[in-house]
Amino acid sequence: MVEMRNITKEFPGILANDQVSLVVNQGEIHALLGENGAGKSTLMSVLTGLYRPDGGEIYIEGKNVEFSSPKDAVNRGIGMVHQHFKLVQPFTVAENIMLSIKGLKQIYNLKEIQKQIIEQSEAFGLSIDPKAKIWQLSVGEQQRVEIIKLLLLGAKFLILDEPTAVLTPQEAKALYSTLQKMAESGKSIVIISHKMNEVMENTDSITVLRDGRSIGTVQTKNTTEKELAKMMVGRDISSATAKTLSLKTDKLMTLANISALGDNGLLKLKNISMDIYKGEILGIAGVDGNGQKELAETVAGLRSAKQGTISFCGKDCTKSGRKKRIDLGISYVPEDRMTTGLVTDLNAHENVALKSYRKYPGAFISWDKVKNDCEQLIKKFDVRLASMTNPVKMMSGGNIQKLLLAREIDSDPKLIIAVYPMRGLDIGATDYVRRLLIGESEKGKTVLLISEDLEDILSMTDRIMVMHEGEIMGVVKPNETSREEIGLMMAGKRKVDLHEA
Amino acid sequence: MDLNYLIAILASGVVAGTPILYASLGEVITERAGILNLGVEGMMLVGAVSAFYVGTFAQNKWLGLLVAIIAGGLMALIHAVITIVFRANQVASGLALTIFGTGLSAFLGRTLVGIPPTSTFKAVAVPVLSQVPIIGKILFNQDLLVYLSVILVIILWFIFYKTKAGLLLRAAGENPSAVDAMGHNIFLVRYAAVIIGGMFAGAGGAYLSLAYSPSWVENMSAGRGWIAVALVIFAVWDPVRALLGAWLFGVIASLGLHLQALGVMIPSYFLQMLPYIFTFIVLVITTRETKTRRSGTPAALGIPYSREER
Amino acid sequence: SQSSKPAATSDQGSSQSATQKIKVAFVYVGPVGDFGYTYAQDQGRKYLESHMKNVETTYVENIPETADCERTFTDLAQKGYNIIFGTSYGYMDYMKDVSKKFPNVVFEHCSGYKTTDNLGTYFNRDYQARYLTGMVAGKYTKSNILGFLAPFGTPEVIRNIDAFTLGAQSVNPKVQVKVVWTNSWNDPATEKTAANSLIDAGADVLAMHVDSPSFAQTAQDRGVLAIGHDSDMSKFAPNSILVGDVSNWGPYFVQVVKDVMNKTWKSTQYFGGIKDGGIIDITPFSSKVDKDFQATVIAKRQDIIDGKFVPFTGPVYDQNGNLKIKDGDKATDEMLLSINWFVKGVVGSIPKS
Amino acid sequence: MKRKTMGNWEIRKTNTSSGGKKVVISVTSIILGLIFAGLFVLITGKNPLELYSEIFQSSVGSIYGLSETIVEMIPLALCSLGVSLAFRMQLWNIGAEGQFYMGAFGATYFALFFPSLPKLVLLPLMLIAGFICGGLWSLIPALPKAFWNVNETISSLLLNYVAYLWIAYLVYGPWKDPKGNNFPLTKQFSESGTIPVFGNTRISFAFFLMLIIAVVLFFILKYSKWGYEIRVSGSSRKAADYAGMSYIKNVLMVMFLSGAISGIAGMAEVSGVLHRLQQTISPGYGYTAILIALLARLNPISILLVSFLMGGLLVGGYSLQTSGFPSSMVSMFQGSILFFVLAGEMFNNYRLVRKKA
Ligand SMILES: Nc1ncnc2c1ncn2[C@@H]1O[C@H](COP(=O)(O)OP(=O)(O)OP(=O)(O)O)[C@@H](O)[C@H]1O
Ligand SMILES: Nc1ncnc2c1ncn2[C@@H]1O[C@H](COP(=O)(O)OP(=O)(O)OP(=O)(O)O)[C@@H](O)[C@H]1O
Ligand SMILES: [Mg+2]
Ligand SMILES: [Mg+2]
Repeated sequence: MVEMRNITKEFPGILANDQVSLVVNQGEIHALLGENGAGKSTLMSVLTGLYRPDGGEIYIEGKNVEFSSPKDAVNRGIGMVHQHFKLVQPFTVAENIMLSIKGLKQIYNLKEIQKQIIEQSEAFGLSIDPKAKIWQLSVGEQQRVEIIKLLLLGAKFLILDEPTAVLTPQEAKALYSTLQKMAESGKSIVIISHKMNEVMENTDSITVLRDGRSIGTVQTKNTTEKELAKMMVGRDISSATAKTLSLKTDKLMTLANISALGDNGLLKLKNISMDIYKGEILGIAGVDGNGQKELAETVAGLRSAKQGTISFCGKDCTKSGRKKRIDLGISYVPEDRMTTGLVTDLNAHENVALKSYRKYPGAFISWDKVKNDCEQLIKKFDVRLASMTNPVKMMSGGNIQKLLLAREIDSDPKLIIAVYPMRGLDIGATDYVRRLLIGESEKGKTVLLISEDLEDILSMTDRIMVMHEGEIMGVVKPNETSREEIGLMMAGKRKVDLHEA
Repeated sequence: MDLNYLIAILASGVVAGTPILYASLGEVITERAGILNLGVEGMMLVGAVSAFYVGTFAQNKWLGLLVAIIAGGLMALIHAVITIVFRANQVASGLALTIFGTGLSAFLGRTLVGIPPTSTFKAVAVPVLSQVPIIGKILFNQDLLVYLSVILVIILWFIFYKTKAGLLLRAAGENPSAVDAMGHNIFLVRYAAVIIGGMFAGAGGAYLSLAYSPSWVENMSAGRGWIAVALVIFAVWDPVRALLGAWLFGVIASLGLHLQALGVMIPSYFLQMLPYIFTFIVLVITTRETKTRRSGTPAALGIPYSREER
Repeated sequence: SQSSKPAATSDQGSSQSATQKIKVAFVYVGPVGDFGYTYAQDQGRKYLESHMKNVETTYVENIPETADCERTFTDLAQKGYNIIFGTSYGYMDYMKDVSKKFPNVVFEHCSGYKTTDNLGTYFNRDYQARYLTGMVAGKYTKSNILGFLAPFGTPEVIRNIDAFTLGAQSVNPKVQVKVVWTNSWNDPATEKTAANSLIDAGADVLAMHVDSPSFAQTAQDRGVLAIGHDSDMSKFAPNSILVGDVSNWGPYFVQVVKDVMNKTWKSTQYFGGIKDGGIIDITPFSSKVDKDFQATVIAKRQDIIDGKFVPFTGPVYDQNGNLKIKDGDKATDEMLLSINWFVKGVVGSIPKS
Repeated sequence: MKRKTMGNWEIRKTNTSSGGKKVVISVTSIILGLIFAGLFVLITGKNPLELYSEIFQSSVGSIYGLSETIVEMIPLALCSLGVSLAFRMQLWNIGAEGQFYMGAFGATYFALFFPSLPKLVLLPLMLIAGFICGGLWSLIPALPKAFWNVNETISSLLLNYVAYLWIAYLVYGPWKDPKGNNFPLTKQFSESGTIPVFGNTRISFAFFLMLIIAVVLFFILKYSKWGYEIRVSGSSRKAADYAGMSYIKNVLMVMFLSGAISGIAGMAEVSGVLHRLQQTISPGYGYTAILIALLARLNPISILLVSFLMGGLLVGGYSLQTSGFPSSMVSMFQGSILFFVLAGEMFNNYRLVRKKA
């Protein structure tokens, strides 16, 4: 139904797509796999008319088409949920969706449209409040809005770029069942994902890209995760590193009765008391938005506690700000890489300096040293980029994350706070980060791992703390608990603390 | 100060605010689409001179107004091409437009100096309404362009928040790539907004030369275009608040002059600082109030849009 | 070194004046399109051009009284202009400096007080006409409140307000003149609001010393009377304008050029009045001014021409009642050119130094 | 197949832009601008070539012209350096004009009231006063910006009018020269209150001040920790907080210094060129400076170059009038050239490529 032939697309310094071909049939769910920076998003952006290819042809239902703008693609029934959502933050859900309603009347009837949205969305099991403002929604909900937009746009051909990277397991599951329904109704779907198990379970066929080239297309039922992994990285991938469990006893950091406000001025952390032990990996589980971000920021020194005390290595540091905490050795990999963790307008070595610039004596920074450090860091952590002088926003999502992690870990911290560190990473990179964090903890570093992926939490941590509505529901050991138990705690059921018990 | 004097201050404040209101509304539209146009002063001047030219020689003020609107739009088109197609720095392009417009208007107006107008907008009392105590004298005993400006505010409010065009416009300034990705021509939206914005500035100029002070003299906008740009921020990009801001500014300016006429012994320089200081203070207060609200500057304001740019 | 080339040309210029064109330049602070002060000066330039053969003129406008004006004067001198008129007081020191560098170029500065061998000053006795138009205003006010729109507190403006007030009081002792400062020479819109403020404060005859006719249009719209200034503004407000003063610089420019051509020009401080060929005068009266009163004013004008009457003849008191000019004394030119006080009857303030 | 009007060509973003290419693009833009502006000249029946040669002759074609171009360049470059610093942090300080006036005000205070101090004492005092007054004036919009995020563009602009009226008040009132026939001018500064000049030109030693500030800024921005903080804070406030930089402190410091440099420009103008305070001391240097900063892409060294060119254009512009071109023509001319230069900027980052088949 949709065919791309020999698509080539070049960006300054990099050939993002090199003669890539792709066929997607009607009614199928087709996965696009590949390492970070392999060119998946680029290929799909060509298909939606956002990027103009330097070569190649696109056929839709056998007809050769040329897209000079997304409008052309939209008219052909192609719609895409982008890796970075294309939503208007201050608008309501309804207003955002109206942007995609075909033949929307000049003077529209908002009530009518809101009703329509509710109807349409429920048909695919995507319930949403049309009056809510986008910025008030969780990422999962925002994604729902994006999908509803495509449906109302009349898209017959849907592209989703890493839709599950930002979803909780439950949400992901719901999404796939929605996609199944759509496929059954005759729509074709291309999904980009790094999560092999999902892909294996939910798709019909798979195309793998590597370094901008297509490695081949396979039927899902005829392949294995291992084979796919090999296609993606060009070599065998060893199975995930196991973590040796150990309960540590040296306290590194203590939070006593900490309360903190969220950005909207509401209480997001309620009287949290916890200890973090030297050398452990402490996992924080919970549904997104239950205070994890605020907890991470409070520990990192970016958010001031409204009440309570914090001590680090036995010294009180409640009042010390971010700079002080950095000096204490607290590294932070924030959820929001693009605007918080990195300065996307600056280039790679300038971003590396974000952590280290203070260490140079006097008023000046030795940029030669910084460049040197950066080069080594890039080598050591296998960050792939077209050029060190390009702004980092031109890098692919996975590599951006790698750079951030590399910088934070390389500063020799005592504590690493990592919020959703594997989000958006390819299997190779995920494995890499996993190893990295486990390795750091084995070297005596402490890791505070915040993740919505229970798989990660269970396999990587020494202890798991579950949060619900700003409170700690309890702390469990990964080998003494089950997904179900954690699931219940995430939903608000308390458990007695295993240290205090 | 008696009540009648107060009413007089308010009534002439409304007139003083009206050219600024037109220009401000235009800039609200332009900036809502994500384009900053600092060329308002230049567009107003070109509007003023063309309105006077045509209005006087054709002896038809409406024709003059129409031509001013077109002229303002054409001026804005220059800015649109430079900032949308060539993605140039919008601040710089706007400044250049002001320089150019100041020159162009003086050039076009060379032969108009000392010519009395033949057709001007004069105060027309609205039947019944103008008899309402206080309000009647302030609002309903003005010229037609004052009434038109109020009607336009209402229309713009409706378009902004109740129509598809308004939706696209607001979205264009917040997240142009969202508009683009949904198959709307984002470039068209931005072009239209910039040009319509220029048309409003042109109308503001026409108000100066055909209604406020019917004549042509060089540089007759005397900085009002800049005030209009400033008031857009004060107005939080909302047409109704633009009206309040422009009138407030007009009233304070009028107050300063009226206090002088009463013989108040404050040096006139300080009285003339009033509208600027007052706008500053109100800006600070309103910003503090709206701090928690998410609505504010259009998120993409001033950023050139390009599809392939990340 | 800079002055060598133009000096040579201007030497030739003056020796072969009969055959070679004499080049005259005018430097204006505002635009010729202001329809006020600069416009009037430029009318004079046009008069000069049309009344004399062998004269080539040029003008430069919008020249700020900053570093830029010195360059403009130098530039003009270097380009071989034989006579350069500078029309704003702020040019004074710059013209003085440049005149020393170009001893063969004649400089004429309007409204200043510094001279050199080749820099003279000129100005007109604007207060004479102001006194006369003040008489008309004083006669036709019913509220006994006159409104005056003033740009800045320069001696010229203050002198005009005072003369206007004295003239008005001469026919109507109860009259008051309210002053509103616009702090701009040329902002017609603000002038309109200022005019409204004066009318709202009870003024029924308006006068001004700014550039545009905006105030007269306002007066007409509001049904009050107005007195013109700088050029004949009656076409802007035929129902309101009673009379006005009008400057006519042309004849003076012609005289300067002739003097230079005849090599009789000398640096002087010219201060011409009504008697000097209309460098300052009043416009024809509107039909609203009754014939008898017209005759009174015209008689006064004749007295001024004949030297029988001098405005600013004592006793003149200032706003606070201090005697400024003793009974029977007459204001000296020096006093008039640097006046910084309002006469009794003016309502308004001048910032004090 | 649907093709765009550009046929087989399209605009493609490139990685970096070489110095040589930049020069070619700038020169081409200026030439196109000149041709376009020439059309207006033709309308008035004059010869555009005459106009071009006039601009060239008067601005750089003689020693005098060159020196005057530099006189014009000093305040432009200083104000531009000031605003560029704030722009680096995305603080849109467009109040340089007012800061210039306030700097002149501070300097004038010492010149008027301590005229007999020795030059080596008085001049530094005036410099510091100009620096502080310009800086404080700029802090007025900076404080609400730092603490409540009040838009600094509008507040700094509004203060320009206030500063102008304040100076008007002083020169018409308290600071008027009592012996000056009541003209709105202050007393002329004493000899020790004036900056020396080069030979018989009007170029004052503030020229060195300009060079020093440009070089210092260049190094601060490029190599210092603070310069780096400014860049980071300008790109993302969140990232600045994340890295432990104090955003508020940086806003205040940057805005202060930004205004202070414009204040120095004001000091240099009254003390080096005008030798007194008067109502109008700037033909809009503070506004032109914004254009220069943007054209120079906020690079202090480029600012010097662009200020020189702009100074030449201004000098040439005044001179055009003395050759009989109306002043309106000059503004149109400057506007046109700017349009083309701005549009041409794009080609620094993009190139025209033939599409592959
Ligand atoms: N707009 C752009 N400008 C410049 N370079 C780009 C742009 N978009 C993508 N690239 C580069 O092209 C390459 C492919 O990027 P793309 O985003 O398609 O990768 P991806 O396969 O989607 O990776 P990820 O899994 O990390 O999202 C990367 O090296 C990226 O840096
Ligand atoms: N990526 C881009 N960045 C900036 N400008 C662009 C880009 N793509 C196109 N333009 C320009 O924007 C304008 C509109 O673009 P668009 O591609 O939507 O036009 P179109 O296809 O002719 O319009 P329509 O699809 O409505 O018929 C054109 O002038 C085009 O040159
Ligand atoms: Mg991608
Ligand atoms: Mg199109």
